[in-house]
Amino acid sequence: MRYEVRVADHALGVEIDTGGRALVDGEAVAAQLDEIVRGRQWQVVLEGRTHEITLLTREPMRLLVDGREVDASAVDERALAASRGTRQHASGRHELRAPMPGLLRAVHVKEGDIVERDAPLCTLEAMKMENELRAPVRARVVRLDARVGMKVEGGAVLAVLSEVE
Amino acid sequence: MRYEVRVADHALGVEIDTGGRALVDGEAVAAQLDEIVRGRQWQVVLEGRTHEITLLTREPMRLLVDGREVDASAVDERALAASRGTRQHASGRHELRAPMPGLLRAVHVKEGDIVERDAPLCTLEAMKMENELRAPVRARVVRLDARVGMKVEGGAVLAVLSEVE
Amino acid sequence: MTALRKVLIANRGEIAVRIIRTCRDLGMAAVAVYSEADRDALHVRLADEAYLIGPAAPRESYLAIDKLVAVAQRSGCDAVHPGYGFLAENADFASAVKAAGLCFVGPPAGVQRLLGEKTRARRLAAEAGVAVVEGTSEALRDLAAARTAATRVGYPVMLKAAAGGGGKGMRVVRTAAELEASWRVASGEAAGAFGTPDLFLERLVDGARHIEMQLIADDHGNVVWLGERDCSVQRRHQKLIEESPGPSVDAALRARIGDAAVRIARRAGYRNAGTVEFLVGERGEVFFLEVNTRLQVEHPVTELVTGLDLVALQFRVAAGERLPFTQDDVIRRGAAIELRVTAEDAPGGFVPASGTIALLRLPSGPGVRVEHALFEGMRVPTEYDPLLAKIVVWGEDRATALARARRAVRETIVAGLPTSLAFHAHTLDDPDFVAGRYDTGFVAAHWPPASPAELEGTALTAAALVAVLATRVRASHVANGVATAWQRTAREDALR
Amino acid sequence: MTALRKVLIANRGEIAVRIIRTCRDLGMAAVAVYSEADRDALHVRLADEAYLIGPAAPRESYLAIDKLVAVAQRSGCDAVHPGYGFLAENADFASAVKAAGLCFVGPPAGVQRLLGEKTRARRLAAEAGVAVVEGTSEALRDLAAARTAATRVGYPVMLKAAAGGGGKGMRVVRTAAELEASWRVASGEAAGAFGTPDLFLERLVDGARHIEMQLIADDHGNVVWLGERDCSVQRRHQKLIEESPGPSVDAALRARIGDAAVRIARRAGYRNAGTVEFLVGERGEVFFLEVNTRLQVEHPVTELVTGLDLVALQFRVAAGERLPFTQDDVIRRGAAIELRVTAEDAPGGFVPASGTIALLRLPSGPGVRVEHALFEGMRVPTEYDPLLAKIVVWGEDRATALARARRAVRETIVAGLPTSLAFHAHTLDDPDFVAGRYDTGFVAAHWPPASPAELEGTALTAAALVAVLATRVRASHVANGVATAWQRTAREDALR
Repeated sequence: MRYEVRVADHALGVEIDTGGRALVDGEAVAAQLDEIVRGRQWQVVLEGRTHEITLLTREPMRLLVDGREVDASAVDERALAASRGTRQHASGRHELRAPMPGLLRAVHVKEGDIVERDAPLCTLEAMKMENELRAPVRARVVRLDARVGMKVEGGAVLAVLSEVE
Repeated sequence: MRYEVRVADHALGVEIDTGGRALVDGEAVAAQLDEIVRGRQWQVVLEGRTHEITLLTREPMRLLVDGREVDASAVDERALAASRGTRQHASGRHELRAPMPGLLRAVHVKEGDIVERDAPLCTLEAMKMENELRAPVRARVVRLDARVGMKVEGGAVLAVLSEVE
Repeated sequence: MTALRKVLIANRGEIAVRIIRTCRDLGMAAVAVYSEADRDALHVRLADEAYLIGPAAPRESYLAIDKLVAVAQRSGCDAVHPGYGFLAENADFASAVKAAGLCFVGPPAGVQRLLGEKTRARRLAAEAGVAVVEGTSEALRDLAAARTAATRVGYPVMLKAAAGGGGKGMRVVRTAAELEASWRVASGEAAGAFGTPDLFLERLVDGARHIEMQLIADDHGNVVWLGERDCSVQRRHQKLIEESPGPSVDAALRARIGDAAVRIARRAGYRNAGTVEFLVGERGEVFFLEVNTRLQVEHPVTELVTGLDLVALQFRVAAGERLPFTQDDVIRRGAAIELRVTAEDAPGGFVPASGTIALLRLPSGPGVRVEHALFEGMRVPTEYDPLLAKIVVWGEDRATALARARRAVRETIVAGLPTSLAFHAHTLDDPDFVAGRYDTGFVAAHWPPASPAELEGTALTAAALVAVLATRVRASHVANGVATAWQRTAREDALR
Repeated sequence: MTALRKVLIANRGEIAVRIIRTCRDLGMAAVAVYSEADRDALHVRLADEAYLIGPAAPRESYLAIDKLVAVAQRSGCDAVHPGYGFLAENADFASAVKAAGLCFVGPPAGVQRLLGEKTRARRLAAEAGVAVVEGTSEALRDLAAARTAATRVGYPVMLKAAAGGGGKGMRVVRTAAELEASWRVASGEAAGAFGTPDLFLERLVDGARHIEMQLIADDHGNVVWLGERDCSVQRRHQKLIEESPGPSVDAALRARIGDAAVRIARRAGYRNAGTVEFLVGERGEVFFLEVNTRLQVEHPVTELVTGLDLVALQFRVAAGERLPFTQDDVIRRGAAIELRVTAEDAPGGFVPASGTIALLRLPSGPGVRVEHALFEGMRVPTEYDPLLAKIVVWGEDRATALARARRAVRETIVAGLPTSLAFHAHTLDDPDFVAGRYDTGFVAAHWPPASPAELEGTALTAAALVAVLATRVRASHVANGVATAWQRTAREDALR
């Protein structure tokens, strides 16, 4: 099985053959790999160098590698093939999600509005602080689920934007 | 279900009725009981007093209660009924078990010997130290499984003693 | 060891645990309170007694004065320690505690009222001969009054909550155009945090350092300053790193600030531990900011440099004891730095985060102290302050303290939610920070970094392998939370 | 910061982690070695590089000089730190390291040889004008020679390994009848631990305190004493608690012992860190015992009192630097106490135990430092020293240090195997220990306690409830150990 892996700014191809051998960008790697905490922390010894790697968060994936935080992702080729279609289809479509649970203190837009990049869309209060959620790109608000006073879960979709040039 | 419970020097009767209520020595107790770590650590709030209780070791059971180590045991009435027979039968019978894995450096007795209380029976080497295993009571060595040079697991039976007056 | 026997701790989290520790050291019983969100909290388990005081919402639990006083009386306490935040600077709480015949471990209500009104505090400082930043000496009536005042002192200006503190209800206003929007947000925050929307404004001092002086005062007229802390590394006016001595502070400046702080404290009739905050300009001009009439989050920095236990001193002077030392007895040695580990996604711009602590490893070894209330399986509540832990290091000099701070961060693992740790790892290697060249603009200018953390050869390969494994494992179940143990037990019995 | 760039740490466990920390602080790369029993060990994960050197048995791994030197060369190290135990006092190792062109972080082989022979060390001390306990100045030829010598000095006597140290191969012999059996056991242990069965004997000094003096010496003739540690709380000649200052040591005695230690060190041409052990009798008589030519387990006690990093100083002087201070510059402040948490069943009479760390909570807060290499899921190997962790506390005075030690023990949880913690909890409340009235007979006289720990009302009820629950839960699986992740992955792929 092949995986397209991204670690920080790097893209790597990882292949695991039926013998359980791992190849990175085509090169077989002889790593001593120990799982220290099931599904959470691993130790990798490679060419004598030892690396302690902890899964900090799963979605999005963030790893702690010897004390350095890096974003990462790994998609196997089948999932990749499957997802490409939807990606195409979804190109230019953006969902605004609540980064954490909280209370919607203000909504600054309405459906149909065209908003500039970084324009504040709504204000979410969590942990005694107000957080402005902004537009990732210049876009039209095609759907708005956010209502003032609404208590939202982390990850809840607050609005759907459609990118406009 | 009733349990005969021993905590340090105290014997208590604990009963759990079908409603899930707990009675200690016949008195219903209204405790807030939270399991902090599954099967390992609990928090009990009782009459405002809060107690953090950790299962240190299972066999024999040792609990850490607010920083105090105490030996404990709990046997439900059926197990009790079952075991009583064997206890009767086994009265005066003692098994000498290895307290930890190690190497038997010396065996000081042979089968049939009568040994005094605290007499050294064999020497187990573990963690770079020699540990004399001694007779719990004055007894006859009815069976001897210990052999010099033997590597033994923790808990392995090394000898069976029969108490003699 | 003090006249006090039993203390109610009207707080939660790491500061509640911190206070419980000193209670034990002084032989006092510690009584904890907790909201429904904190049933399993560490401060509940480490206390001698604990009482549920209501739902997660602070107003119904940690801010409910009546409930707290009732618990203190019912449990037979003779003192109440408010910690920081929540009711720590609420004069009504201090009076309610006193009225109930209990000892309040902090300054008297009168002093809190006087200094809690930021505009009155500014006037008092001026009377004590301490410079204040040009601004309004009264709360602003309305937006129009704000416009006039802002035009008078000149932009950029800083809007501040008149009843405020702790960075809430504060907004920088760089142009007249921004004033109205900022006014709305700031007064909204002020109303939410302090119950009154009143604001005042000051000229913004750019390129200034936020330097504060720790004080301790007894009931016998003794006021001693213990040393400064540079708290300029802030985002959204929230401190991230504090250190002592301040890299820019020499003995002369330290004495000047200490002296100014003592003058203000004496004029206010101050008691117990407190902190006077100053702005220090590029050319060493010192301006009074405000007085924090409570224990500070960053008090361990001063404890490591002086060898003192500030919480123990709070209890002693609250019990009426004299300070066990004079100004000249205070010994300061080496350098200390505190790193605040918060439940905020630093790479994502410090967006507050929530989650469950899935894996926890805290640093230890020479010169490292950690204050926290964390445990694996703990759900971090969203209702409260995002502070997770404080990593505080000491070294014989600043370079050693910095090296130890780097080492401590390298050892620390808090998995399960985003944190501020990446910011600390980055900042401890930042040339400006290492050189001590920073002011209150530091975070804005240095974070997020231009390029993400780099991985060299084998680390990159190893990370790629783990990324593949990590996508394949299900979220590992974390045992935690309220047990239905009895119900389970009963059900199992029925089946036997 | 030193001339050294990369260090091989020829050890494991907490001391390997301790040394890695100072390597980081000094900007040196740390290379770890590990046996098959330590694949997942913390020192492997915290190091920059790690190399497998053989099976669990020390002789084939941590005692294999050739393997260690080979790894040091292959990985491009310029120095080797031996830690304590294993090869730390093995002169052949020191020479092998030097012969390989590497810097040995410790005294030169010649000094180790001289002081490693306990009888020669006794003669050297005598020449330096320091009293030694009456005994044999040479190793004993045989049992007969032992009989003669014992009769001469008079029973009770102490049998000691001539090549020994660290309490191994030591036996108290109270009567002539016991001599033969003790001779057999002691020489057996000596052969096992040091490769030679040679023994010598001394008169047993009853009611004496074990007091040692920490030294540091550079290559430029500077030798400085840093302060004493009272290590009288021992069982089987293994230390359990160490503290500084010694409760029975006044400034005059401290200076006398420090001076004696320096004289011995100068005469031996000593270099690097070392400790001179003394017996101090009830009337203050001081007898030389031996010199430990290495870092001690209990070195953090001196670090907390002096504010120094002894491991950093070891590296600096090993690199040829001058000591950065003179005798008069050394500042000692407050009191420090170390508690050794070992994998031994204290209630069961300190029987060595083994197991897996099922739950771990280490203490923190004011004045508390912990040195350890533990993590949940760790299997404690039976092949090595039973030391699990060192809880070291500091306070401005001994009473404060004691209070903090009690608090730290109260917070500590090491579940999954029996430990020595119950002993510490008991001892910290023992009136004699609290009063500082103890000698090397303390443990035998005070442990196990007459009555077990008592639980009052609600604690007893709560414990009973939990006892019932605990009997019903299965041993919770602890994720740990070598993963077969790739095989699993491959198998799953095949099924898709």
